[in-house]
Amino acid sequence: MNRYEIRIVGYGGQGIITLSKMIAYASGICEELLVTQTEAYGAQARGGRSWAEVVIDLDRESKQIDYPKALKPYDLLVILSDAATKEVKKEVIKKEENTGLLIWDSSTILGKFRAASKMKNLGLPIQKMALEKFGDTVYGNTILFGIFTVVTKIFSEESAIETIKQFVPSSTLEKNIEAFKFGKQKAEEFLTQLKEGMS
Amino acid sequence: MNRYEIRIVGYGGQGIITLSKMIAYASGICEELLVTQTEAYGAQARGGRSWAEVVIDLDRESKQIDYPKALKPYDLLVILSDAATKEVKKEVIKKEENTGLLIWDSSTILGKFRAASKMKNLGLPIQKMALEKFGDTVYGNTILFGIFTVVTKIFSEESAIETIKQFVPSSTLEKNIEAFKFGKQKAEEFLTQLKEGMS
Amino acid sequence: MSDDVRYPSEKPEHPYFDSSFSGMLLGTLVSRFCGGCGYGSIGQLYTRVFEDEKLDPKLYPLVIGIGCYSQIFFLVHKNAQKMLTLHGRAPAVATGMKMANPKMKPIIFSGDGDCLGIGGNHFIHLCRRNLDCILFIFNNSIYGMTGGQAAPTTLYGAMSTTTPYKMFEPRSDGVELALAAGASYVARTTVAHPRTLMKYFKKALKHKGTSVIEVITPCVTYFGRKNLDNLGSKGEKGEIMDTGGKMFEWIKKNSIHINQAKFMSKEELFNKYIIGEFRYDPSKSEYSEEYKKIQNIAMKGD
Amino acid sequence: MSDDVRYPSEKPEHPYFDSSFSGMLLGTLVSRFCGGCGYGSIGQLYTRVFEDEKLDPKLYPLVIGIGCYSQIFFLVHKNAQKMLTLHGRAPAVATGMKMANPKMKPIIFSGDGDCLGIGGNHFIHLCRRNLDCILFIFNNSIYGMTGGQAAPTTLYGAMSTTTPYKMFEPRSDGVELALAAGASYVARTTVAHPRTLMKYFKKALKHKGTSVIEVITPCVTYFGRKNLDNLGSKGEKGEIMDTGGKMFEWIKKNSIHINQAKFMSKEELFNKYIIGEFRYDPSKSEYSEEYKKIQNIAMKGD
Amino acid sequence: MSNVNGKRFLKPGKYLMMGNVAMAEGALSSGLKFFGGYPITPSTEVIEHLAKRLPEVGGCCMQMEDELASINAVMGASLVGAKAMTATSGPGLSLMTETISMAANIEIPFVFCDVQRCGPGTGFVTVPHHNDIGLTRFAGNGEFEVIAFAPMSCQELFDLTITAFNYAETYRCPIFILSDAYLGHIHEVVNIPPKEEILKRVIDRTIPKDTKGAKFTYEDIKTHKLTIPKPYIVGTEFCPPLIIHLPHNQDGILMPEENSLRFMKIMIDKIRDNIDKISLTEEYKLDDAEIIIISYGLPVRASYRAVDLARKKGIKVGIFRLITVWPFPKEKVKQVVAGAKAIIVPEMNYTGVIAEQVERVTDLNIPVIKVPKVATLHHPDDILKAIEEVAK
Amino acid sequence: MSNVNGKRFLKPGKYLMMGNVAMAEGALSSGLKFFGGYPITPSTEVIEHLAKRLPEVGGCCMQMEDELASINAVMGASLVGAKAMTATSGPGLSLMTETISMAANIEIPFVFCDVQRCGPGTGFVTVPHHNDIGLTRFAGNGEFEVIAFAPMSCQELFDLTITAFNYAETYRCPIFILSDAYLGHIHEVVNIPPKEEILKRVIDRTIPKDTKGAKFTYEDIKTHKLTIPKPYIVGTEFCPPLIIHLPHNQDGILMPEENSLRFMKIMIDKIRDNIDKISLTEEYKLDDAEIIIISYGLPVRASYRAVDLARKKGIKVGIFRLITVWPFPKEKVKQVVAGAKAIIVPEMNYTGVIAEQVERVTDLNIPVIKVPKVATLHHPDDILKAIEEVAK
Amino acid sequence: MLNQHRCQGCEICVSVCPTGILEMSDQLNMRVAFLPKVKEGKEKYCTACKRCEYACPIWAIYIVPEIENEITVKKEEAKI
Amino acid sequence: MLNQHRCQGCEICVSVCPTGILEMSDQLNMRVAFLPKVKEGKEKYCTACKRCEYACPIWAIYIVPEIENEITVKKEEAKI
Ligand SMILES: Cc1ncc(C[n+]2csc(CCOP(=O)(O)OP(=O)(O)O)c2C)c(N)n1
Ligand SMILES: Cc1ncc(C[n+]2csc(CCOP(=O)(O)OP(=O)(O)O)c2C)c(N)n1
Ligand code: SF4
Ligand code: SF4
Ligand code: SF4
Ligand code: SF4
Repeated sequence: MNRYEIRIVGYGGQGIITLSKMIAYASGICEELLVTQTEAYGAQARGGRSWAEVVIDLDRESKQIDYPKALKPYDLLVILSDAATKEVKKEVIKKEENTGLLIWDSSTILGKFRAASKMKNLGLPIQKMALEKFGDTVYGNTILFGIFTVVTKIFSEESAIETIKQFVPSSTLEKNIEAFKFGKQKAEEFLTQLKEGMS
Repeated sequence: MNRYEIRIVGYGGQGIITLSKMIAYASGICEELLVTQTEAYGAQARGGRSWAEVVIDLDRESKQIDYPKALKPYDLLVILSDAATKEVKKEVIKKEENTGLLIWDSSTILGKFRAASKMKNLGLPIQKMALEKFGDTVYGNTILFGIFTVVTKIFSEESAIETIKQFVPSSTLEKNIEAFKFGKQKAEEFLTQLKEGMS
Repeated sequence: MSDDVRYPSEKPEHPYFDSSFSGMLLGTLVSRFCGGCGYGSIGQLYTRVFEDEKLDPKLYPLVIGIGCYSQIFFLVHKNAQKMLTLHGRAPAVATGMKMANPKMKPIIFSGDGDCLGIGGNHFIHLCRRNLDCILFIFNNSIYGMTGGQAAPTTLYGAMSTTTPYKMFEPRSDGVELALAAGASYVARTTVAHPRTLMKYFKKALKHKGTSVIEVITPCVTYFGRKNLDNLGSKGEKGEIMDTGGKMFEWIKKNSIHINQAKFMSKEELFNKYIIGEFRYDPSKSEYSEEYKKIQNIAMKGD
Repeated sequence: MSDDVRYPSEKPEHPYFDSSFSGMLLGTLVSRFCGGCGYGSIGQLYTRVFEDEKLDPKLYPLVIGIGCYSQIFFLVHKNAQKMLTLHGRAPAVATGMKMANPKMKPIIFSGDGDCLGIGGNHFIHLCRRNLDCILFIFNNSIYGMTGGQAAPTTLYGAMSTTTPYKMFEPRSDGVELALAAGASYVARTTVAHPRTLMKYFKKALKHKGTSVIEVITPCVTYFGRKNLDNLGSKGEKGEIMDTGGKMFEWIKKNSIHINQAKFMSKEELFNKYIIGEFRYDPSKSEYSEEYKKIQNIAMKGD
Repeated sequence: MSNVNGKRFLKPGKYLMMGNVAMAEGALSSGLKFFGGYPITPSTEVIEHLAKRLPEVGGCCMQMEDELASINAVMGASLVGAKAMTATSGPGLSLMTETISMAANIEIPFVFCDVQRCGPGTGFVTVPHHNDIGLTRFAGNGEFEVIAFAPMSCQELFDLTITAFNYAETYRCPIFILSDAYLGHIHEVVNIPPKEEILKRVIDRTIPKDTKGAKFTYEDIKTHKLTIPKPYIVGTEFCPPLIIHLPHNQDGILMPEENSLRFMKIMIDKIRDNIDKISLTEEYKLDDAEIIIISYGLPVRASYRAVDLARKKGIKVGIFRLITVWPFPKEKVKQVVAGAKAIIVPEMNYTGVIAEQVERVTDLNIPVIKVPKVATLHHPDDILKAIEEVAK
Repeated sequence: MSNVNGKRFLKPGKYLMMGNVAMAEGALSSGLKFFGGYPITPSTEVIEHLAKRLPEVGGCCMQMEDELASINAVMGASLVGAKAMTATSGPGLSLMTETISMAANIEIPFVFCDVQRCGPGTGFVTVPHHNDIGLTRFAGNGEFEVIAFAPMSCQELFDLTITAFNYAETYRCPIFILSDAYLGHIHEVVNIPPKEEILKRVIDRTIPKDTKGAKFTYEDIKTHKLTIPKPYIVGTEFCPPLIIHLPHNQDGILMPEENSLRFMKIMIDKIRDNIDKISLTEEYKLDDAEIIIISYGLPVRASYRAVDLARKKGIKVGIFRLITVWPFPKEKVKQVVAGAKAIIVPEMNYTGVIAEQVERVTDLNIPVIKVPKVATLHHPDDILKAIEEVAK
Repeated sequence: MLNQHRCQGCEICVSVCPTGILEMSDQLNMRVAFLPKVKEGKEKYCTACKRCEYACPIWAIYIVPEIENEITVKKEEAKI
Repeated sequence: MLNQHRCQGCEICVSVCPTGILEMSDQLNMRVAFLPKVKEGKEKYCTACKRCEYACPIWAIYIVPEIENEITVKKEEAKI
């Protein structure tokens, strides 16, 4: 058993749930890994606080994922709203070399995000970029999905594209692929940066 | 504790329930004895098989009657319908000297009533007499009540009259008292007969 | 139950008796109804129509609510597949039956308490859907089974064990509610009009949609014996209704045909039963047929 | 609930805002309704009337059913004594309140699902008794709270999560049922007619008996966004109703005043809302007053 | 509510009363002002009696359209300060469970008479069967504790109904009186004490003089101490601004989800912590008993007789009677059964719901013997046989 | 009924499925033909999914006017031979209990999905709380036994729903699937086997070829042997002349009152006698375990992790999992706990309904420790803490 | 034709008969119910409308087909 | 007067205004909702009928009593 723990926090309507399901689909269906996705169910429609978690078992030998919720410390924490910054503390993110990452949206999180500075983190104005580049904040998801694909390498790019096809209406597929690529690019930039910073 | 066990069996509508309540009232309220009355509840209105039981504790020191149903062998068994004759067996009636009596209605019980012959018993065409003498079978109750008063001597005649006043509409009071007296008379005849038979 | 007396039967037997359940079961009749109760007549008429129309028992399940009339199972046709449901829930059970096997046309027996008291919600939704079935409401103006409490239909001024100071609540009108809810065939008659009852029943058998037939029927024991027959018309001197015959008379007197009622004032109609056919709309679409269309759409795709 | 964001408020404040419960409780508004939901308007108007009429909160308890509108407790007058009941049971709770303390006049908030779905039986019996109270039915043509399933009022042809092949069942009409059941004041209006709504409300406050006011109100999230505004009139090209504004427009367009409706055919009125006052009968005797008479008789004797 | 009409109390003295009537009169003596019900055999005499009697005391007896309406009306009446009650049988109880659960949540006091009949389904309506024991304990979705009494005579039906109303005011949880078709229709002499004596026993519905800063319900926000204040009354100053059946604090304001467990504990511990006060029991010849009968309701009366008969035969047997069936007095029973040779649990059902509770506190090597009986009373001989069996 | 439409089965393979959907698909695979329901969070996705799917297989999904109508329609559908199901949450279950009791009486097969949420009352609708455990066992007036499963993953929701339908056909008693707000909304990969494999597992609704002298229900009149024949179908020859929910013999004819106890025994013993077949359990590292965790549903998953962590620390702890919660496998558990040092029962409720059952079969000197949790999942650390506590 | 053992003495047949030829007798059957009878000499007025047959709740009274224009009420003594 | 922080951008006020002087702007508030505004230069047509005030579900828009013939929409930048 080799659990990979992901938590995404923000507001209902930001697409958190979809993002988490896409991650689960790509890992569980395309890559045939064990996976569980759970969510703050009920909060979506009326825009309250929302979260989603995905646990992926990277160990192909396992039979089932024991505990279905993500366990602290997380491998990946995504923070998309100001209110959620409260839960970011040093201890909640893994510190091993190849894992433990915070991704946050600098377009909805205002002010200095102190906690972030203490860990490996990627802050991008995701929703703003989505609105500006693609005309709608929903593309923020796909951008994040692109980032995720590159950063974690849990599933292949093909699996990712396959997943996008499953989740978005065919009319917006092209734009979504673009957003995905944009995310990938941002992630690669970040990885390079990270490597440089480390070396 | 000195239980006196009474069971009355017949059809719904014959007034069994009222009779049992009158006995309970006279003993429990007028004579302040412990008493429980139970009945085949539910069968009254639509004329099915019906029964009522009264347990009187003749011991004035007792605090409560333990088991509320009449226990075999009975002190007094009243049988008013043909179908009920089935339950009359030798064992069900007490054999002590001053107790153990079967009363049955020879106007509704047809044919030879063999079981009866084996015990102290009083067979009278009660309903027929009631209909003929007082114009309605309901007076059968009061006749039986009169018989009961005399035979058992559990409550005084005043208590019995008091009880009748409680239970019958004032318009028929007089007729009921008459029926009561008629019953008393029949019972006295029977007692004399019994004494004679015994001596 | 075990020791009801069996009565010898005589020959020639009543022409429909042997078709009844108790005719088959016991060879002789054990009616669990009081003398003078109208439910006997209804059971008898049901058996008659069932036999005359040669209804296929597999297609006309009889769904019975809880009330005195539940015991009608002894009197109805021996072949009818009959089931007792819970108090008030018969329309819902019938709905499940119909939708799981749309070839069926359930026939529901329900009392005024069963249908308009506890079962009111299922009743109006059955009517709304216009599900193909026949619902009989037996209105005896009282709760018979439990010993004579007021029903939502109890007439103004009537005595019952729960209205010891006389009934003062306005009554429910099953026909009005069925109309408002959307049933497509709605009629009211009485047991004192047995031919009409059979006519309406036969018409409902042919109708596609929810048929609601309210039947006014006497409860001698808990309504008749406790009430005078001037209930409906004050001023008159009343007589106690302690036999089925008297109650039949009263029902006939207290029922006014819809055509006549049209010319009468609200006051004149107070506490009366309006009888007749109130709606017959064969054009209204029936639920299970509409659902069939959806199934066809759904099954086609992919 | 704990981490709703609080919005700064501005001065001068909305003239009625401080009278509301959330105004009192939080100093700033937390509406739990979606943007464009009509329930906000209703809560606001209620507070306005409550304040303007200087209603004594001790005499007008607010009995709220279960549905999206339950959250209206944040918006109604801070002094109102408000209680949430179970889904569908508010009329019964109000009945108990009224009869145990007849000085009260309960005000009931119920949804179309709450009142005409699960609560149908209590609804018709409340109307039958003509108990002095006011019942608002909020008809948004959908089950909002549980995420957009069909309601008994859902219009023909509408999409909902439980009618993926479009709604095909005939709808329930709260007004018709209230009339058949016997309510003495029955009216229907919409949130798009706020002045009428207040007028009816004030009239009901003065009326002795059961007042039923159905209010057509938009659910943007689960009805509007999933449906086109040509629902009511086929043939026309439809536009999706994804804002409160569009739904207000649609409601206005889809509502026909009773006086006008009289001259229209059944087909023309199909899927439309008829608005106006349907019955106003102050002469019908009220339940608790009738019961008072019984108490007087009973208390006198002996 | 202080309208204590002269007719509220029967004249002191002895009455021959049906069980259902005794229960109704007990309620009237307690100050009952509202009854909401729907006829159902074998409870019907309760509503019939109160239809006559309640208007006499200025109260209201309503026959509602169904059981759901009944229990909700009772809740409404209690909310505005009336002592309120309903009576039904198993099928009605089944229908009412959702509302009972809600009433438990908002701590509305009322008394629930369950005159049990033989199920499942509609069942045999006129025969007794203690088959709602399990259902009364789990009477609805969610977790809460209930109090249930099992009287065994008409006098107790009268007296325990008064106790039930007092407990309702005090503990504000569902209070059941578990009667049955037999007990409800037995006629016995009931001794009605003088008005003054009854009034001394009755806890009235009043509101505190000073309603400012009043605590309405549950634990104290600050001290976290569990207190059960007087029930609030809608239509008075002593009422929270919002009454909501979600986990909530003592002002009716919602508690966050995280606190749900704390809320459950409050609902349950307010009863469990007071179990010594709540649990009424009776002991009969227990001192030297080796065989112990544990029972409740009518089977206890048959047990008395069986014990007397067995004692005559030299068998050391005694009775531990549960007058309060729920909450089950775990610790007390544990003490009672410790070291016994055998436990006999006559119940008027086949499942043995209380027998299971007894098993929890009984050593595995002590046999717990059920004596089931359904539709009819236990005969003393049934129990005697069981006693003799284990005495061998 | 043999209308096995092509759409009944999903193509074999892996799907990312929500728990509620997995349950619905399991039902379709079993041959579900009728669903009657009323929306209620957190079960609503079941009716929503089936509203789309059932017409595709020629079945019917009806949104009824309330829960009472739903369960009664389900019963009606099952009576005419359709595999039928409903899904709801605690408040709906409460309302349905009367009908469940009736269905138990006339032995109508159907499956009941209870997606539990946090009560009492309306409660917190979106959080899990295993608070219907007690209510499902006593789900209505009268005595009868139920079967209840507690799945813990989406795959199990699919598989156990098939098992549930099979048990419904076989044992003809109320069959519950106890899901919860969390499990119902989790997304996991569900492996759908090929149609042929599923069909092999499914017990169909058929009637005997020769319906003459058929036995419809209950024990054999003559031999008194307890048999559970195939369910009868209204609208076929294989149907008793009268269906009545009173104690009745195998032809639907009423039994006299005196036989009520025999009837109760039949209702209960048909399950208890088959408990070894009915009771599904799972053991994890029990062989050398001194501390035993007994649990069901989602807390088992946290327990796995806790056990693995504890084992690393050298603590000998194992898990006995109840997949079938009711009937409680008394004898099996008795064997499992015998000689243990301590029992830990993590439950998603405060009452500890299963803990009470465990206490019945555990020696008084072995501690039975509850680990209650409400509204949210147990964290493995909660259980680990309890383990370490007793291991000390 | 009257099955007198079954008759409950409810008077319904009397009340529904359009010709008014039925009346209650003072004969009792073993159910303790009075039986209906055709008024002395009025047998011939029976129109065989079958109203009494339709209305009798207990299958006790019915028109005998062979002699359709006559209602036969058996006069045997009730065996009380 | 508009409490812009509270506004949910539902367009209801726009739809109810009988004079049609309101329209949705492209300003966003911190709820990510677009705010309504009075059409350029149309302020004077407001009749203070209060329809928008009655209809606004969230107490966001209201007529300021002192200047009853004018609707003031604060133009401060939304603080996103
Ligand atoms: C849930 C439930 N509540 C109450 C009852 C008791 N009950 C049985 S029949 C009945 C009333 C029947 O009245 P109605 O339907 O008018 O039929 P009637 O007996 O008058 O023929 C009642 C209240 C029951 N069986 N189940
Ligand atoms: C007994 C019960 N069944 C179902 C539910 C779930 N439920 C809550 S609100 C609701 C529907 C509400 O619809 P409506 O009354 O139209 O109000 P809206 O949400 O549309 O405002 C339902 C089904 C419940 N709370 N209780
Ligand atoms: S009580 Fe009334 S309804 Fe019931 S059988 Fe007797 S007469 Fe008929
Ligand atoms: S879901 Fe619909 S009814 Fe509920 S708050 Fe949103 S818009 Fe209003
Ligand atoms: S109708 Fe039938 S039962 Fe009634 S009196 Fe006539 S023959 Fe007898
Ligand atoms: S009505 Fe209110 S909330 Fe809606 S857009 Fe206008 S100001 Fe904003």
